[in-house]
Parts: sequence; structure tokens; C-alpha cells
Amino acid sequence: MSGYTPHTDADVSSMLEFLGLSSLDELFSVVPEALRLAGGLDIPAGLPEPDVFAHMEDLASANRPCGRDLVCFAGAGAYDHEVPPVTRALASRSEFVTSYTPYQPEVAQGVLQAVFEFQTLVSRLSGLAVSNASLYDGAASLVEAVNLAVGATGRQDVWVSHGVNPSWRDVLATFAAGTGHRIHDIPLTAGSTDWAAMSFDDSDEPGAIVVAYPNYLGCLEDLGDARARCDRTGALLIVAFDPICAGILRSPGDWGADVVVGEGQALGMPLSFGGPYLGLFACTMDHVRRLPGRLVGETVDAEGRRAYVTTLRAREQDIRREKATSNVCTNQTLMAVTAAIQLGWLGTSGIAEVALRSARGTRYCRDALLKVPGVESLTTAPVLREFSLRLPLESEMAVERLADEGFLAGVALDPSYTQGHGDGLLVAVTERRTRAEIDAFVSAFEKAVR
Amino acid sequence: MSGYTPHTDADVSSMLEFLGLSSLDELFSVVPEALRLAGGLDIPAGLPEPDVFAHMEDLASANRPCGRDLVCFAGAGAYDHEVPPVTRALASRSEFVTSYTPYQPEVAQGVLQAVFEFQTLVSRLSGLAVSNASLYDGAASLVEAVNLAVGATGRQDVWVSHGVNPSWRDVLATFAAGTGHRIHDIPLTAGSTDWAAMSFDDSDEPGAIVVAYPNYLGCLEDLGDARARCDRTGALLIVAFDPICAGILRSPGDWGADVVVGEGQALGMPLSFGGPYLGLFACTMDHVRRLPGRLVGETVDAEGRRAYVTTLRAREQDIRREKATSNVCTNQTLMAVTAAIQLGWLGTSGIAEVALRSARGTRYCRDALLKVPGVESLTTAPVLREFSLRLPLESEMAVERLADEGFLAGVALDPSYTQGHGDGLLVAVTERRTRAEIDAFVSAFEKAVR
Amino acid sequence: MVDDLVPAAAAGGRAASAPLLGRDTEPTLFELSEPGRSAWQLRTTGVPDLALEELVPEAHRRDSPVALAEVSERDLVGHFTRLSHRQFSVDLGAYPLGSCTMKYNPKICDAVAVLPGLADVHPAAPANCIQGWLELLVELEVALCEITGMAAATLQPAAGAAGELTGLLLMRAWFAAKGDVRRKVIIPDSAHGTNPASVTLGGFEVVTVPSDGRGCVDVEALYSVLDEDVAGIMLTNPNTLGLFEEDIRSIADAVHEVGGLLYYDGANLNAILGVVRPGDMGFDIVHLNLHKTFATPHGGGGPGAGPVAVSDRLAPFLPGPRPTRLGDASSPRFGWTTPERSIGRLHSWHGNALVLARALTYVLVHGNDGLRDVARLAVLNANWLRKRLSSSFDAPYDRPCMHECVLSASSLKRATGVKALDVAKRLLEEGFHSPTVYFPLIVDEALMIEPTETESLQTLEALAGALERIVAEAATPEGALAATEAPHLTPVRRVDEARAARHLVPTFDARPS
Amino acid sequence: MVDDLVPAAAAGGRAASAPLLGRDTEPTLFELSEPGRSAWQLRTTGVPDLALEELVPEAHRRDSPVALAEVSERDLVGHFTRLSHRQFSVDLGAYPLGSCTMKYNPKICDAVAVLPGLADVHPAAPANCIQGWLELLVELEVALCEITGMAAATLQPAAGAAGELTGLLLMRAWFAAKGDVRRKVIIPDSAHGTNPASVTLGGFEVVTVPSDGRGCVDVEALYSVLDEDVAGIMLTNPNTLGLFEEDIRSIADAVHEVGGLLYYDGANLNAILGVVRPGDMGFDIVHLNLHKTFATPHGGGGPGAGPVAVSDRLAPFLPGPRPTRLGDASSPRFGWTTPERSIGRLHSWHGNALVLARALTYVLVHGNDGLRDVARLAVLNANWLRKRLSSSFDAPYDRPCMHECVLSASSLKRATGVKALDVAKRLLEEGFHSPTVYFPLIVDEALMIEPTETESLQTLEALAGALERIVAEAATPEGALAATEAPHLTPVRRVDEARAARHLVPTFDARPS
Ligand SMILES: Cc1ncc(COP(=O)(O)O)c(C=O)c1O
Ligand SMILES: Cc1ncc(COP(=O)(O)O)c(C=O)c1O
Repeated sequence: MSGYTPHTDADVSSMLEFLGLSSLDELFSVVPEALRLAGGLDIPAGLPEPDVFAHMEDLASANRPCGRDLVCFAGAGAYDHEVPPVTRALASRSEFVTSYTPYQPEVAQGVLQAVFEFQTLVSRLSGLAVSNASLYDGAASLVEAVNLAVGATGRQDVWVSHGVNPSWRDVLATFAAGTGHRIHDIPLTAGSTDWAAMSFDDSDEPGAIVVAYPNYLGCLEDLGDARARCDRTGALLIVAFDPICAGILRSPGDWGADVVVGEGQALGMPLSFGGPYLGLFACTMDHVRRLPGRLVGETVDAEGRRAYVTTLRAREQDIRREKATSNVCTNQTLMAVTAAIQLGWLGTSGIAEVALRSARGTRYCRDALLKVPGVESLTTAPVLREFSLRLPLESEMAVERLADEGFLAGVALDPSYTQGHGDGLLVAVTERRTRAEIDAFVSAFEKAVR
Repeated sequence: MSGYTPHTDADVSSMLEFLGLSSLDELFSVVPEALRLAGGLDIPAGLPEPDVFAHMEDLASANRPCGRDLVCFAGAGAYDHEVPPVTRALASRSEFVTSYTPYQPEVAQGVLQAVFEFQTLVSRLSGLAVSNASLYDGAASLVEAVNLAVGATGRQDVWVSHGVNPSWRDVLATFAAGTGHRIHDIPLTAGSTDWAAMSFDDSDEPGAIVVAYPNYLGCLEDLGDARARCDRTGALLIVAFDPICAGILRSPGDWGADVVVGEGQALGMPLSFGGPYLGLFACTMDHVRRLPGRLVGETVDAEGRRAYVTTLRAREQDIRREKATSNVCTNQTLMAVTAAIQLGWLGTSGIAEVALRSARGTRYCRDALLKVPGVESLTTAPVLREFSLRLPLESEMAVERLADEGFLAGVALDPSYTQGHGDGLLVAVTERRTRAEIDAFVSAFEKAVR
Repeated sequence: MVDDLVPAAAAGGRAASAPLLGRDTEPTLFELSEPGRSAWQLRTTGVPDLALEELVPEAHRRDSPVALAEVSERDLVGHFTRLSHRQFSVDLGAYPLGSCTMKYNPKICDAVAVLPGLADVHPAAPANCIQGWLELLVELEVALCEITGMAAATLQPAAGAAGELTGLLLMRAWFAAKGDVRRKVIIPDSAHGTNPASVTLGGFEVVTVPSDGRGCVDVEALYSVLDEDVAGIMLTNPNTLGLFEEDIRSIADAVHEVGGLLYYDGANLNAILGVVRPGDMGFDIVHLNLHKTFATPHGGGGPGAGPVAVSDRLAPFLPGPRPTRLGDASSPRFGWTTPERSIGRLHSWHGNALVLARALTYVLVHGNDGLRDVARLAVLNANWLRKRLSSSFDAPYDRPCMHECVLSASSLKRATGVKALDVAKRLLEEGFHSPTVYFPLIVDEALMIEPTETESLQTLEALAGALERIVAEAATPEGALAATEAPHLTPVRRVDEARAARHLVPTFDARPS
Repeated sequence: MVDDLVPAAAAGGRAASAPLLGRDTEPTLFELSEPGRSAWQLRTTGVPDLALEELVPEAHRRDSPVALAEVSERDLVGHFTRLSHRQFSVDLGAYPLGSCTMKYNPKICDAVAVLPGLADVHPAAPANCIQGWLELLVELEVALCEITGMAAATLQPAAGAAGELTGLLLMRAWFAAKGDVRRKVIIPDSAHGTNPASVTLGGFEVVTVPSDGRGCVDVEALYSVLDEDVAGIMLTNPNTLGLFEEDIRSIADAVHEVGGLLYYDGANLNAILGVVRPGDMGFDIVHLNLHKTFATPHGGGGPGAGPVAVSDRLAPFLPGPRPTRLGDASSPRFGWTTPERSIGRLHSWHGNALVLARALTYVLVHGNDGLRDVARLAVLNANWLRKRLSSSFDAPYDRPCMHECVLSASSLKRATGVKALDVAKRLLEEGFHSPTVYFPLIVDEALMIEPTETESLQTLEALAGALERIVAEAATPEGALAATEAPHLTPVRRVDEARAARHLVPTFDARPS
């Protein structure tokens, strides 16, 4: 038996005896004989930890992680921002890692207070009054926001800018199959949402308009226009924001968003091959009773001492069942705690500095790449940490060539962003990219696109 | 100012004002002007953490650590034993890492109890009644043991087997310059201490006889003979033991040792380029009042609850000053806690298993290497985890060649072990070496010594 | 708010909240904050430092910095370390929270999850840069299929509930592909709340079937609601009462008879690992809670992972892109493929990848023998506790359980006024986390105890002893009072949940000043 | 022993000791042990498995296994996690322990210390496998020499006391090389206990000089003991009263005059980093406590590192082997060299290498500017506290201090019976570690407070407030009683130290059964 289960043979015997059983198999006598697995599972016998670790190291070494060997210029929702040792150290404290959902608040003040602080931080970043305790990822937050808006407005037509991350839009489409929401695409023109292209009549008035800020191509969208259209139609404005860029941008709340969603990976999570990440979700106080997922609130204990607890539980699936606002149960709490730590580390000045430095690197890199013969911009609006290019070759080919040179050059754009051509590339530059790295990247780029 | 100091400009001003000062410099007005550093230190300005981390990574990458690239067959006091993730995780808990010597036991029961458990484990391994809370390393323990023996016997002549780790003997010699102890060498014959070579008369009767078990060349020494000589002369028997081999060997206490010293690195510490390691020190109850360093004892608190505290403090430098049994203050507590965790993980069966598996690997490897033409054994006594060879070439040359092939082949022996020749090699095989690794090593070895 | 109880809210270095040193309140990050203080340090880049004004047009710029918090690294560390001392966890003690499978999380999995070769990989890196990850995911999928007895799986769902919804969307797509519109999904009344919530989101109607006197699905009631409008049924087996649905094969046959599908809620898979497989019971769709069965730690409420495994016929509908083995066995290559009739993507990327890596580690360390032992010992522990405690509490279903047992404090409450909740709170100060209470909903004053296989007999004895003591004490008026006022020794006393909802304070900024 | 207070000593999963949940005793590893249980897992090697009997001759074999403990990994984790919850630490709160410099330990140093390229290097690997380590050590040596104003250093000593003894052996070798036998080493009466203990081990006699009324070395008394038999003097500056020895240059001249050497005990170097250097004050030998000044964490009492830096003339005597830059600047190579007249080796290997790597990290992150700020802010904090507390306690030396201040509870004790020890114990339950008490020995009822530079003004205010409250409370009989009975809220109440010495129980096996 493994070192994780403590049972000695003597323990097992005495326990079986107490139960009046003569073998462990008898514990399963209720399971019909015919169903029981004869011969055991067809997976190898257990291996000692060091053997397994070696295997996992083998697998890991068959990847090319971002770092010295592969300098990261890829983004598209997953960014190579600084994660300091202090964030890693605190977020990996085993009290945070090995606890469950805080159902017994008296012994869960640690997680509860950290989440309360997370909610406050997200609320301040987004400019909205309420944040939940996290959802799975940015895409999941978008799905929940649309569900909220449909519920609030009673309208199932939702207009989504093509500037929203395409994989989030895919997820939205997947789930809309269940809810029956009708999702409409608002196209981009030169990288910015073409609001004029929205067209509907009384029968399909929008329940929500969704726009990203900055959008998938890195562009700053005109949220004023979006808000105005919501005001005209009664739709809710859902903004997919980026929590790092929010350090210098006017907040979505300030622009009039009703619901803000976002991907929180940039707040202290490593690239992690895409997960676990952190779905951010904030809304105005008007919608708090439709908020999906857990919410922590401040209260007092029996002696009047400040305390925290999950609240408005009547929204949730375990109480409201088929009428719940969402089915989410397990969320990404540890990532929310991580984000609270990372935002504490960044603080007021740090978040602005990261955003500013990313913008500087982006400007420097973009200017240089646009000088490469055959390379053109796909957009005209201002960009912040990410930008898109049209290449003189298949972007997948460019990415592979540059990987050979030690650069993860970016993410190949879906042809819908380049009039059906596979030559679009999305490049991200974070505060971690040095001038030397960018210069080397640009040189390699010149060769690769030749 | 760094993120480690919290002082804002406003804080500094208000504090200076409170003190009636107008600048931070004024805090140092007591320092004679002439002494004050003009222009600051000639070291670079502070760098942000990520830059420093990159620099340290550069340095680290200029080393060849043991692992996949350099399979470790080196020992000589530093062994590549398994250190599981659980030991690393527990030993790095910040309460253990960032606390000080437990001067206030009411808030230091964690470290105190862990050290109490460490003492118990070392006592059981060594077979002696008392262990201290650690010393710097094996060499320091040896020095302290000799000091204890000289103090207890009033005799300054100490006989040390040549089978004791040569760098420990060097350290002993260094410190003997201060204490004036006379250190005598007992030579080896075919790898075993040649007890008959001890010769002294009434004027220089030994205060202690020191022998290693197993010795530097891996051999099991005849401790019965050593004990008999101590009985005849009144000397104390000091045994330098190995805590892993102790898992299967008769304990030094059982052989009649008065003091046991050892290097505890093998109990959960990485190779660490030689430190921090862990000096083990145990003695019989007779000598407890001469014990160097800290000792934790069990007691009770004001309510009768079990509690732990450092005890017999009157031996220590802070109280006894120039008459203290030792000058040690800071020791290696965190390593003692690590060893307690590692020994808890190994347990009764694990320590024996590690020793047994090491012995099997050693036998397998040694048999194969002794078949290589030109390679001979330097010893005849039984060996356990380490063995010595005479090579047909300079051992340093062999080590370099084998490093090129991916093996840290061992440690070149001091010529005193090979009648003045530089062709001795000390090879260690731990439980971590697989048959495949050993086979590959043997093949590479054949080529390298050709 | 009772603010004078936070006398030193701005005292950064005061271990105010460490229960080691008493029961003070820990100030929030915002109260520790002091203008001008900072902790961040960023790489020196040498990139020309243009001013913000040159980079962002005015209309898009914030007027003022976003006020987060301003603390030193030292205060940050103090704060979160102190918070961690206010948090119970598996690493501190037994956590017999029924339905949650709070077992020991092997530390090797933590070590795997921080390997740079796994943790620092960009999810959009080209296939030749991620061969290791793709292989890992394929390896896990194969293992999970074998464990569940299914043909193929998606690893994308981030938790059990996401898995459920995925399963329901698979059902929907399956029927849609056949042009068969069905509206109803059956769930037992003992089901977990995520089941009905997912059914709704999947676009189906919930039909609830009652449990019978033995705690299993009332088979007659089930048959009576089965018709051609039934898309399927969602079951856990063992169910949320910890009981094995012995009639599962008949149920499966009946549901299949009307063309419906069977969905297996895998939250309780821990009970049957290597003993019996959902696929062999007749299920068509299975989700697994890797954070339960495979010990990827719960993280205070997440992240989890809820892969969904399906039988052959449903495989073409699985979400994409899927990690896939390409090329021949001798020189395998890995890439992404999307099933022909895929329901689409479920996650921004590929699921909670690092959680998946932990789970594979767990599977490999245990192997077929170890996984079977997990189930056997989990069931052994639960039955031992059930029997031992059956004289202290009511046993609504007095028969052998699987990995957890549901008891009731109903008689206790009647006799002494001490409720399940009071028992739970009293147990907290006995050094244990409490069981799940008031779930499943069909049992009055339910106490749902899941010890898991990683707790020793000694721990079970201590836990049972503590519960017995609590019951015994409740017999006296003082004892009963003590229970209803418990806990006394925790960082905070019983928390006023009603007030939290009544006077909602969801952020620091919403506090009445 | 009061064993019935450990009711569940064998209860592995009970968070018995978590103060989070009360104040129970944590059982020892030995009480958690159960025969047959185990946690270890070792690599599969494929090496032929000979029996023990074939490998070890009978005379050398143990009769029976060494009984360590037999626990599961789960119980091991529970046990040590719970123990960690019974331990105060810098990461939990302020730790103003005078002379110990308990400052914040930057987490980046922890990350550096686990880099495999540093942590997994064998100390006997050939030079071409350890170029990075050698360069690191040389880089650190250069920095430490610049910081202290010396010419060369050894990094071997594992702590301050080992550094002291090294320094004394250097003195001894220096005089021996000149054929000049000297017996005496002077130390002030305020010196740390390691100083006199080291002097003895160095083979010298201690000559103690008193402090004067201002807390500094009584210069006249010093002059009166200076003669040609004096090998040297050991001083800290600032001294252990936290005061700067203003006459240091005259003292240096006088000692040098008689041919003696000056040894600098660097435990207090934090106060003067980048402001004034021991070398410039006239010292010949300097040790540094990297675990104090350079924040390599104390680890509950160690490991530390105590490098010794010396002036040019003493460099040939330094211990060997030394890491050395070879080759020219353009293509540096690194190797080992042993100084010509080396006193020999001081450590089994090369010193506490990973501690040295942490210290270099600290130096580089701070740089010249940051190190000077360390000293300035440490001194600012100490003076602020000194002034603020001077109305609550006696200030035996009422003048500006450096990085720490020594106060006295003498009047308090006379007036109320509350001793320095009581103040210390009461402070523990106010959320702070206590100051050092009863040191230096020359101050009655000493409280030695070293806040360090990493604590904020807010923390200082809270700390001062707590101390003031304690003093104020002591004015009433109940308050005084509460202080003498403190602490009340810690995992254990005041510990019976006398009993521990009287009935010595140094191991679990020595417990009376
Ligand atoms: C029986 C059951 N089903 C489903 C779920 C939902 O799983 P998750 O929390 O991973 O979304 C749970 C979780 O508690 C459960 O216990
Ligand atoms: C003034 C002084 N000198 C010397 C030492 C001894 O240093 P170490 O504990 O590193 O041996 C100390 C340690 O507390 C000290 O405070």
C-alpha cells in the first residue's frame, strides 16, 4: 500500500473484524458480481514516486517552455508577465492549497478574507461594485455574463464583437446550444468593432452587447459608442477587459459597463499550458442577485468581531438547484488568492508600471516589425500590449521558423481576421521583454519572413 | 527604496521630525566624519529582483549539477540520496525557515518539538542516550567531540584513524592550533585501521581514539578492537558514523562508543555544493554536561501541559562565556528539522532499505569495475556504500574524462591513501543509481581508463 | 460593523491574527496600505521610456491611478502568512467533508506542477513545441477511459459542474444529430445541486425521481416517468447517500430502452476505483472530479478538473480540439484534432492543464493496484465509522455504505436541541473539520461523513470519540448550550451568516464607514 | 509528566495542535507511529537484490531494525504542518530580538537556493563542473571585502562563532609566523558570549575591559591593560548596547601601537552598511553574520554563514582552499588555491554554500544604495523606538543609538514587580516576538530591541503601544499579576525551564514511563 494510505495489515484486520467481514472484497458485496471488474484495470501497477517523477520530467522535457530558450511574444489571452517568488511562495502555502470551499467560516477565515480582498481588487480594477469569487476562465465568465444579461433583460439575442477572443466566442457558441441564446457577430473594420454593422429589429432587440477592451487584436475600442447603443436598446453592456491594461485605461465601469468579464491569468499565474487560469466577473450592484458563483461578504461573529462568509447563497446551485443563476460549484479560488497576492505585490503603482512598460515594449517592437519589408499592420486604432500583423507568408510557417530561432513569435490569427487568409499574426509584448530580446526578435523576424 | 523596507518619504520625514533631526545622515553624527564613507560603496547599484535572478541563473548554468546530465557516483561525505518532495515541502515551511533560536519557548514549540524528535532519532541511530540539536557539519562535530574527550579525560593526545574523512582531519588540525591538542595519525593497512601502529607511553596516553564506521574508503572497521584499546587506556571512543549505513549496521553505541559524530547531509539535504549540511553529535549520559551546543528537553508549562525548551543552558557560551564547553551559537537547526522530517519519511523500514539498496548497488558496481583491466581494489574489508580503487591513470584525469561522458565518477583520493600516488578513486553508489546507470558507467569507465 | 475590535488595523508587522498569539482580527490589505509604499520589482529592459501620454490617447486614459493597495513585500508576506494561519486544511487535519473527498494531496504532484517544462508552456505554442504536453494529455485520457470503462474523453471541463453541462450538451447533440428532440432529464431527489442546475443550462427540463426507503432510486417511480421525451438520466453511483445503486443494470436497460442516455456524475468515483466501472454499469457519459478522486488539491474551492468520458457512439461529438496521437507507434507524434461533429470548445484553452498533470501523476503512482486499494480503504474507513457511530446518531439507511455514510442528528435534536449544525461547529474545536451537513436534502439533520482512505484507524477513533463526546455532552443543559454556542476556540466564533446577506458588504469599499 | 493532557496522542489526522483549533498538545512522531506503516518510496533500479546477509558480515549487522517511527506520508505532513503552526516567525510578525537582526528574508533568495544548478552540485566535482559556483563565491568575496573595507576573505566559517575562532586562529598564526608569542585577547564586558568562548578555544586568555558610563569601552581601562602580551582586541561597533564606539580610531591606534590586532565582530554590521567600514576604523579582521546582515533566514537557529575578511597582511594566512579567479579578465577561469601560510581548512567542504548564494542575491538586489538605506532605516527605526519608549522604561544610556536600543525594566520591576522577562512574555500575546532580555549582561533587567529596517512605522507604533500598555497595566496589582503569569494565549503557557534541567528528558526514550 502506498505511503499515502496509512492502513497496516493489522489495522485492516481489526477493522474488518469490527465489521464482521472477512475480506476487503466483501465490502463490495452490494455490487452485483457481474459488474465487478475481473482482473483489475488495464493500467500498469503503481510506480514509486521517483520513477513517476522521472516520467513527468521526460514529458516536460519534450516541451519548449517560454524562458531563455523560447522568448515569448505570444499572448492571445495568455501572457508572460512577471510572477515574483513572493507570489509563488505565498500562493503555495498548503493551508490555501489543501482546503475546500469555505463551508465552515469559523475555520476558513484565511481563504474567505483573501477572496474578499480579491473581490475588492477586481471591483476597483473593473470599476464595478461587485465581483464574485472567480469562475473557471475568461470564456466561462463571458458565458455567465451573457446568461446574466439574458436573464435580466429577458432577451435572448446577444451581439458580440468579433474583437472578442475567438476561443471565448467558440465557448459561448457551445453553451448557447443549451440555453438557446442567439449569438450575433459584429464584424471588425481595420481592427475596430464596426458598430454600424449591428442590425436588428424589434423582434430581436439585443439583451447584451459584448465588446473587448483592448480587443483581441490589441486595439482600444470605442466603448462610448457601445454604451450609447445599449442605452438606446436597453441591452446590457458586457466588457471583456484585461486586468493589466486596466492599470492605465479608463475602467469599464467608468465607460458604463454593466458587467465586466476578464481572464485573470496575467495576475500571477504562469502560462500553465492554458490552465488553471482565472475567470474574472464583476457587475453593478443592480445585478448582484443574478451574480454567478460564490460571493464573500463581511459580517461579524457571535462576539461582534469582524468575519467573512460566503453570502447570497440562495443564488447558488446547492440551494436553488434547477433555478440557480449558474451551475458553478468548484471555481478557481486558489487562483483568486494568487491574484490577490499578486495585486498586493503590484499595488497602485506597480499595475500601472506593468501596463506602461508593456505599452512601451509593444510600441518599440511594433514600430520595428512594421519596417520589415512585406509586413503590414491589420489595424489602425491605438494598441497597448498586443498588435496584429499581416505577413508575407503563412503565419504558422513564420511561427515555426522563429521557434527554431528561439522565439515564440506570436499566435497565428484565424483567417476571419484577415479576409480569409492565413497570414495574420498576433504579437504580444509584456514588461518582461528587454530591448535586446526585441532587437534579436526583429532580426530573426526579418530573416524568417524573407 | 526596495520593496523590503516599508518606509515612505512621509514616514521618514515624520520619524526624523519626531527625533528632531533633519536628515538621515544626522543619525550617524556620532560616527567621526573622517571615518565615514565618502561616495558610497564601490559595488553596483541595486538591481531589480528579476535581473538578479537572471544573473544567478547564469551562474547556476555554468555548473554541472548531479542529475540526468551528470550521474553521481561521488560521495566522500556528500551523497546523492533520495530527497522526496514531501521533505522539501515541509522543511521549507516559512515558520521553520524564518524563525530564530527558540529563546521564547511559548511561541517556539514547533521548532523545539521538531528538534526534540531529531534528538531522539539521532540517539536511536547512534545508540547513545543524548544528541544535541546539531552542529555545523561532520568536521565541526569531530572537533567538538575531541574537545569533549580532552576535557573529560584531561589528556590532550588524541589518536585519529587515517580512515576518518581527510577534510575532517584537516579541520581538526586547524582547530588544534588553538586548543593545543596533539593529534596523532593511525595509519590504514589495506583500507582498515592498523591499530597495532598506535604507540605511546605514559606521558602521552590518549584522551580519545577516533575511528570512522564505515571509514572514508567505505570499509567496516573493527570497532571491538578500538573499544578494547580505549578500555585499556581510559581514552574515550569517538566514532564517526554514517547515519544511513546505521540503518543496517550495529550501532556505535552498541559497539561501546562514548561519543558519536557524523555528517547528516544524507538525511534529506541536497548536495548543495557542500553546505548547509548537518553536524550530528551524540554521547552517553555521562557526558551530557560537556555536550556542545543546544539541547532541547521536555518539560511542562504552567498548566502542566507537555512543553519543550532548550536546557542545560549553563554549558553554553552566552551564560558560561570563556568557560563554555563550546563557542557554538547559531547551528544548523533547519537541517535538523529537515533530518527529522526525512527520518520520519524513511522510518524504520525505509532507512534499512536505503542502506541495503545502496549496498546492493555498491556490490554490483564494484564487482563490475574490478573486472576492468588495470583497475584494482585498495581495500580488503567489507564495504557498504562506497569503495576505493586504484586506477591505471591519474584519477583526476579519469574523473574529467568521465564527466565528459556524463558521469561524476567519484572523488580522487589523497595520495596518502595510495602510497603517494595520485591514482586512487573513491566511488559511491546510493540507492538512487539504477542498474542501467551503473552499466553505462562501467562501459564509460572501461573506455576512460584505457 | 464593530470596528473597535480591530485596534491595530494598520499594524503591518503585528502578528495580530496569528491564532498562535490570540484571536485578533487581521486587517485587510487595504488597511495595511500606506500611500507611496510598494513591493514590485520589474526587469530592467532598456526599452525607450516613452511617456504614457505618447502611448495612450487621452480618452482612454484613467484620470487617476487605480487604488489597489500599497504595501511592502514584508507586509504582504506577513499578511498572507497570517491569513494562512486562520485556515483549516487537509495538511492540518482530517477533513471528513462528505461528497468532497478531502484526501491527502501527495506533495509529488506539487513538484510536478511547477516543472518549468510544464508550467511555463504557452497554450498556443505550435505543436512541435508541446509534444510533451500532448503526450501527457493523451496518456491521461487513456487512463481515465480505462478507469471509467469508456472509449474517449475530453479533458477540457474545468470542474465537475462544467463536466455535467458538457455531458448534457453531448446528449443534446446526440439527439439533434438523429433529429430526435427530447426535453427531459431525470435526476434523483438525492442529487447534488449542480445536476439540476446543469440540466437547465443544457436546455432540458428536470424530472425528479424520489429515493426509496433503502436510499436508492425508486425504480418503479423511475419507470413511470420514462418515455420517449426523456433524453437521459443523471446518476451518481454510489449515490450521495453513499449507497450503491444495486439496480443500476436494470435502470440502464430501462433508460436505454426508451432511447435515453445515462450520465454518471463521477463525484463519488473514489468508492469504486478498480472495482466496478461506470461503463460496465451501462453509463454512456461520465464525468470525473479529478480534484476529488485523484487528489488534485481543492485550493480553497478550486481549481478542479472535470473530464468527461463517453462511449464510442458519443465520441464524434466530443469537444475539440483534442490532443491526439498521430503517426505510428514506433515514432509517435502528437497533434490536435477536432471530432467531426464536435459540440465545440468548452474552455479558453485546453482545460486546467496543470491539474491534469497532477492527476496523471496520481494515477501513475497508484497504478491499478493502488487505485483499487484507494477504493477499498475508503469504503473500509467509511463503514467502520458508520458502524461505530450508529449508536450515537440515527442511521437513516442502516446498511453497508460505500465511501461515505450519511447519519442524522434528528433524534439528538429532538432530545437536546443540539442540531447537526451545532455538532459540526463543536467538532471544529475538537481538531477536525466538520462533515457536510444538511446534504443530501432528503435526510433530516444530515451529517455526511467521508473519511477517505488517507486517514488512519487512529484518526477515525479520535474522530468517532469526539463525535461521541459531543453527543454525550449534549445530554446536560450546559453541554447542549456549549454545543449551540460552539465554536469557542477558533479564530472567530460562530459567524453571522444572515447578517452578511441582509447587509451585503461584498468589498472593502462597501463597508459602512 | 502530565500525560493525560495528551488524550489523543496517536490521533494522526486530528489537528490536535493547531492553535487555530485550540491549545492541545501535538503528539510526537513516536506516538503517531504504528508498526508496519511507512511513507518512503524509492526508485526502481533493477540492481540484483542480494540479501543483507550476503552484503554485510554478521558481526556488523544490527540485531533488530533501528526503531525510528512508522508513519504514513499523510500523517507526516499533518504532524509537521501542525508543528509549524506552533512556531512564531518573521513571516508572521515583527521579531525585534536585539542582536539577532530578524529582518524580512526576501523570497527571491529561497528561489535562488533551490536552483538545481546550485543546489544539486557535488562539492567535490572537478573545477570544470563548478565554474558557476566558483565565480559566485569570488563575486561574494569581492563584495564583502568592499563592504567591510578589507582585502580578502574566507567564506568557510559556518556562523559567526566559527568566524570568531577563525579570526583568533589567524591572529595566532600571524604572531607565530613572527615568532611572537602572545597570550591575551581583550574583550569589553558588554561582549557577546561567543567572543570569550572563542578566545579560549583560540588558545588565548580573556582580558575583560569595562564599559564607561556612556556605554562605550572605558578607554583608560583599556590602555591600562595594553602591553606586548596582547594579541588583540575583539570589538563590535556599534557595540552590543547599540552604541557607536566613537573612540574607535584611538583604540585602534593604541592596540596597533603594542603590535596587537583588532578583531571586528560583525554581528552588528547592519547598522553601518555603506556608511562606515570596519577596515576604515582600523580593524584587521572582520567576521560577518550573513544570516543577520544579509537576511539569509535563521532557520530556527541556523544555518548561518560567518565569512571572515582580513587586511592585506593577514591574507596569506586565510583558510584554504579558496575559490580564485584564474586566467585573464577577458576569459576568466576559476579554480581553487590555498594561501601560502594558510591556517588550514575550517569546514568539511566550502562553507554553507547555499547560504552564501542567498547572501550574494541580497547584496545584488540592494546594491550600494540599497545597503546604505538598510543601515539608515534600521538606525532610524531603532532611534524612533528608543525615544518613544524612553518614558516607559529606563534608558541606561540616554543618547542616540544605532540599529538597536537597550532599555531597562529596572524601575518597573522595583515599582511593580514586573520584570523584563514578564514584559517579554506579555508581549508575545500582543502579537509580537519579544526583544532580547537580560543581555547585554551589564544592564540590569535589559530589554534589547532591534526593530530592523523592514518594519514599518505602523508596526513600530503598534509595538510601542503594546509595550506602553503593558507598563501601564503593571501599575495595578491585577495587571502586574497578569504580566507575571503571561502568556495566556500561546500554544503553551509559561514553560518550566528549571524543571527541564532538573529532570532532564533529552529524548522521547528518556521520558519517565
Ligand atoms: C455529487 C457531486 N456532483 C457534482 C459536483 C460538482 O463538482 P464540481 O464542484 O467540481 O463542479 C459535486 C461537488 O461537490 C458533487 O459532490
Ligand atoms: C554580537 C554577536 N556576536 C557574535 C554572535 C555569534 O554569531 P553566530 O550565532 O552566527 O555564531 C552573535 C549572535 O547572536 C552576536 O549577536
